[in-house]
Amino acid sequence: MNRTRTLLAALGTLALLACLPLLAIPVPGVLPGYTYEPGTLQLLALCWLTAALALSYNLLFGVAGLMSFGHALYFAAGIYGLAIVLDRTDVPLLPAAALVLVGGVALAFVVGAISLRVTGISFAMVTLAFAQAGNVLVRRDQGDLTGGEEGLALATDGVPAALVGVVNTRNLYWLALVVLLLVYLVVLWIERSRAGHVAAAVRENEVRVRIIGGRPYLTKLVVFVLAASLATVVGMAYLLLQSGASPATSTADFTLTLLVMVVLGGVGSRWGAVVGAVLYTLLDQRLAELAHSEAVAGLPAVLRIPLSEPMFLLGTCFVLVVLFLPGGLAGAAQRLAARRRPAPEGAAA
Amino acid sequence: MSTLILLIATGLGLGGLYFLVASGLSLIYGLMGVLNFAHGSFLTLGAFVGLAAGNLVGAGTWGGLLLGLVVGALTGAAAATVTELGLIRPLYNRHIEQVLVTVGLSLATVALFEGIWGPNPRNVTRPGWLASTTDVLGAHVPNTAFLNVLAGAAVLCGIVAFLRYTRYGLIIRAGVENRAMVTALGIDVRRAFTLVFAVGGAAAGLGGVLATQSLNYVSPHMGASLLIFAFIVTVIGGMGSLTGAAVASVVVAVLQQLANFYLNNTGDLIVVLLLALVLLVRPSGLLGRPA
Amino acid sequence: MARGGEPVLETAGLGLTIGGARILTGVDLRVGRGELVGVIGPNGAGKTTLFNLISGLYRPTSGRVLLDGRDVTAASVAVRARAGLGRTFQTSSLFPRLSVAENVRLATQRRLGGSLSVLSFPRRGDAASAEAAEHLVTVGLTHRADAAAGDLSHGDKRKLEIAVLLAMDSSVVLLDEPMAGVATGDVAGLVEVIRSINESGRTVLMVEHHMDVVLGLADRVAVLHHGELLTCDVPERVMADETVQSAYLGTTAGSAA
Amino acid sequence: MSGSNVLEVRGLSARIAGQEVVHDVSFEVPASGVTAVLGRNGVGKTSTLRAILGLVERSGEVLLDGVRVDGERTDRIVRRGVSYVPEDREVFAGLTVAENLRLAERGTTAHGTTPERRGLVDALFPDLVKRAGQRAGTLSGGQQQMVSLARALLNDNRILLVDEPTKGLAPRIVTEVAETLATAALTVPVLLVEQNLQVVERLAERVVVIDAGRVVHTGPARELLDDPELVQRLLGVSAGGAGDEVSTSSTSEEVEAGR
Repeated sequence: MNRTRTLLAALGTLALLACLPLLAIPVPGVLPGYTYEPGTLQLLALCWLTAALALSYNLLFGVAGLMSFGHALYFAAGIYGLAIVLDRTDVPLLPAAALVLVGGVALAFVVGAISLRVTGISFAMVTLAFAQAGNVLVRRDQGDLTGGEEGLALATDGVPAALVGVVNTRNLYWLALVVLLLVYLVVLWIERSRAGHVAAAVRENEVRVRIIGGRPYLTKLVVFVLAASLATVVGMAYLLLQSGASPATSTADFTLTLLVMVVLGGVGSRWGAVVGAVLYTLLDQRLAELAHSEAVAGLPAVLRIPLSEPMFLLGTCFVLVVLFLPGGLAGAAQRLAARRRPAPEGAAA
Repeated sequence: MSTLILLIATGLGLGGLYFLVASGLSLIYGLMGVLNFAHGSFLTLGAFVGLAAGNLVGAGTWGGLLLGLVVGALTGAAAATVTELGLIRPLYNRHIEQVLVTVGLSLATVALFEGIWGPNPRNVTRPGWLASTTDVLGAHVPNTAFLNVLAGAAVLCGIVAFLRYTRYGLIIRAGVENRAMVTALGIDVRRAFTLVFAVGGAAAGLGGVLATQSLNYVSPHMGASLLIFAFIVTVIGGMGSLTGAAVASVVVAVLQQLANFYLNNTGDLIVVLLLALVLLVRPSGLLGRPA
Repeated sequence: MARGGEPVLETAGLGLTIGGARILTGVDLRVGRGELVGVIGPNGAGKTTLFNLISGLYRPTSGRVLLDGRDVTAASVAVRARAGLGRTFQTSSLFPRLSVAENVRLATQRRLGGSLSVLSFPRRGDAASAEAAEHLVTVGLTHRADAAAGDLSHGDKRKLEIAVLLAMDSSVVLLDEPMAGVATGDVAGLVEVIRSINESGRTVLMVEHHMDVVLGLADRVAVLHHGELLTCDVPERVMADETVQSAYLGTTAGSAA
Repeated sequence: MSGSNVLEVRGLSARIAGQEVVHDVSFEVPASGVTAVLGRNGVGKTSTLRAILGLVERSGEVLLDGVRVDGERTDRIVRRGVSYVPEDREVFAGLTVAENLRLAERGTTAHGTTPERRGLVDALFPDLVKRAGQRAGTLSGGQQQMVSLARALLNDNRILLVDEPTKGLAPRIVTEVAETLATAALTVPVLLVEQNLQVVERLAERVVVIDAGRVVHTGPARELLDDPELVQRLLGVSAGGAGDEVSTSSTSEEVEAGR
């Protein structure tokens, strides 16, 4: 009964989100304009893709307990991989995407196989180092492939016309929504699968998994590669949405912002990751606007400087969540629900 | 031949900088199990404040630099102390959360530094001797390399002496082995934590001012970029091993310089490859205790 | 060997030295198929170390471990587990945030295959779940199947460990102080469970301080002292052995009658 | 509240990793002599000691000389004169013997280190004076236990908490440790966790028996040890003749003769 209700609510929300481009709803203070306007749709689509990426990171960090600081590498691999293939070859979009996905899987396999030789903090640092190497490659622009600091514009020849240009933002919005739904379902699938259960067991007690004859290393590698491939897929959609690649997506800071989103939402919670990512993206956007507003410009330096740096506010906010809101938004919601639940029983008695 | 000497000399200088950052990371990790992501911010803050103090005496003078180094180290120490007391201590023994707050702190502080000092690098004025080179067997070695090696060696000796001959050093060495037992001997081990953070922060602040002299600029991002190499150095040397960090700093930096020159600017990539290789052969690092 | 013929578990000259300290030296132990051997010895004699060496958590610095005649000294923990070696720990070692049923099912699922599959789901009705449910019935934990393992009482955790052990269907079972922390009143029930594990044909090697339990269950008793195996014989003879008496029993509670 | 008790534990519970392992334990330690905590393996004896010191999560009351200390941090409690000799020695392996001892000195505070105490320790452990420069990790188990005991005895304590000091030691060393403890107990009350009943018999006046995290028996040591059936029921060991006049020293002589 309860499950059916949850499912219906989810489907309803999804239908509403899918219809947004056809509706004219203003959400003042949150969205820049009416929901059918390209600017708004672009921002919302960015929210969905970020949420999908955060979900893939949550699979890694929340489910398998692997704190990677290099998840951006596979996202960037998707963006740049597809950008380069479309730029340098005549391969159409879908085969190109398949090719890039294969490349992403291979990259994740090699990096994962090496970094999983260490655990805990060392694993975090090693994944960071590999991602940094990727960042260096992208920025160095060897053989004019990546465009260096300038980034790379999307070569639209191989891309269907329906996915190109501001007029088609609506289609890109739907694409982003589909990607989010797809990633959500895949993540749900993996979590519920046998391998997903073993991964959770490895997170809980690795020695015990070995004692019952399981293989923690392989389990972790499977989850690592799957999470990375999802990031690659999201990256490719991101390229289409932004119609270009920028080196900022390959930085360690980008992975750290993913970490911020997941922790904000609540580690291990799927909807927490989605809400965390959407909230983060919207905040980032709104805070940037606040930074350039006249109200802030008129303030004394002590207030103006912090308020004009969105990342400062987000970082501070994150520190406060870690210190005072264990379990993030999902944890807070759970505690709230737990506090409310006994009340009716008491009333009945 | 002279090229090789130059590369090794500049490598050693860079290694000195890496060690200044890695020593703090390694000490903090060894005693407290905390990976300190905000360590780069201590460095950047030390650099900016140190330079500002030096400029009061006179930009490009030795007196200014000396004051800058002292103030930079003190600033780093102060920032680290505040961080430990305010953010790390309340999360006692919750290592993941401790890493997360330092991540948040690093994101926030870099943004704040950008807000205060602008996002772009600024040139610095160096004392004349530091801006020039010295002839060593035909190689023109930048004088900053000597200063960095000297500072790295001095900090290494200083920390080793501190650990070996002081009571707090004794507490820290014991704490690395068994923290609970140190407490059970009636010692407030948390004071040692704060002290280790302060010492690490001082080394980073010092490294920050020195880095401005080598790079000839100061920027809000210099901490973050040095921090990544310091991480690599810490893993290669063996997490928590000070001598390991020293050896790895030199190896990594020299290799990086050589690869940059002989292998088409691939220094950064070679370093990551070295990291992969070390992990494959010896996952606990060069001088780390085998798990 | 009291039962069976060929040794199913054998250690030859097994030793471990850590930093110059000899934790275990030259242990030659042969356990026959279907036997129940109790390992006794004062605290710190090296009993748990012996278990860690046999199960592969530690690598010996000398000697060999043979399972079913096969040298497994260099084999990983998982390989030994797959070859039929199961164990419990002195203090509970479970997956605390997973449910009781899930703790057991992970072991049956590993054995029945498909553990690393992302394409198949664990379901209530599948073979692994059904078998796991049976084991929970055996140890009497069905009513707690959905509780998180970390929330169980100490006694229930011990029961769960036994259920996991059954789920692994190991032919050789190492029990590390199964009675540790179990209330005196619950000891008898646990003894019966161990007896039934042994009577179902499994070989059992058991470290236990509770002398009555050891004497009541064991076919033979191995005595460890200072990392050395003093003797391994039927209980009556071990109890009568003077060296054993003075070395272990003597310093514990006087002589056994 | 009785003034003759140095330590009182009231309704103490301890949790490890969120799991309660000691439930509502209450007992007193008189101001002199040895009180032994007995019980089978894993029943919570060590956790009880660690809970008194605040090394594990706990609730309930702990009174030292009638003053509640359960709200305080471990190092504060220790500085009030509660020294701890942990199970498995826990010496700092990488530090020298001298450094291990120096670390334990609590200075000239109320319950700190006095020159007399230092002299006493030197007299009690001549072997450690000889080995001052040696790394503690290279010592034998018995020697490490001596370091651990010496660390506790350096200070002017109100009470010693000693956890299984004879664990894994050769019989001759067990005797030595027991004698050292007996000497120490002349000047400071001791709360002793011990499996070796002969050591208990040699040292303890009173016993507290714990089973599954609860106190199941308290009383004079003699009363328990003279009752084989009670020993059997409470401790699960076949105590044929705990009351026989077998002393630790005679046992160790037997072993040595037997080899």
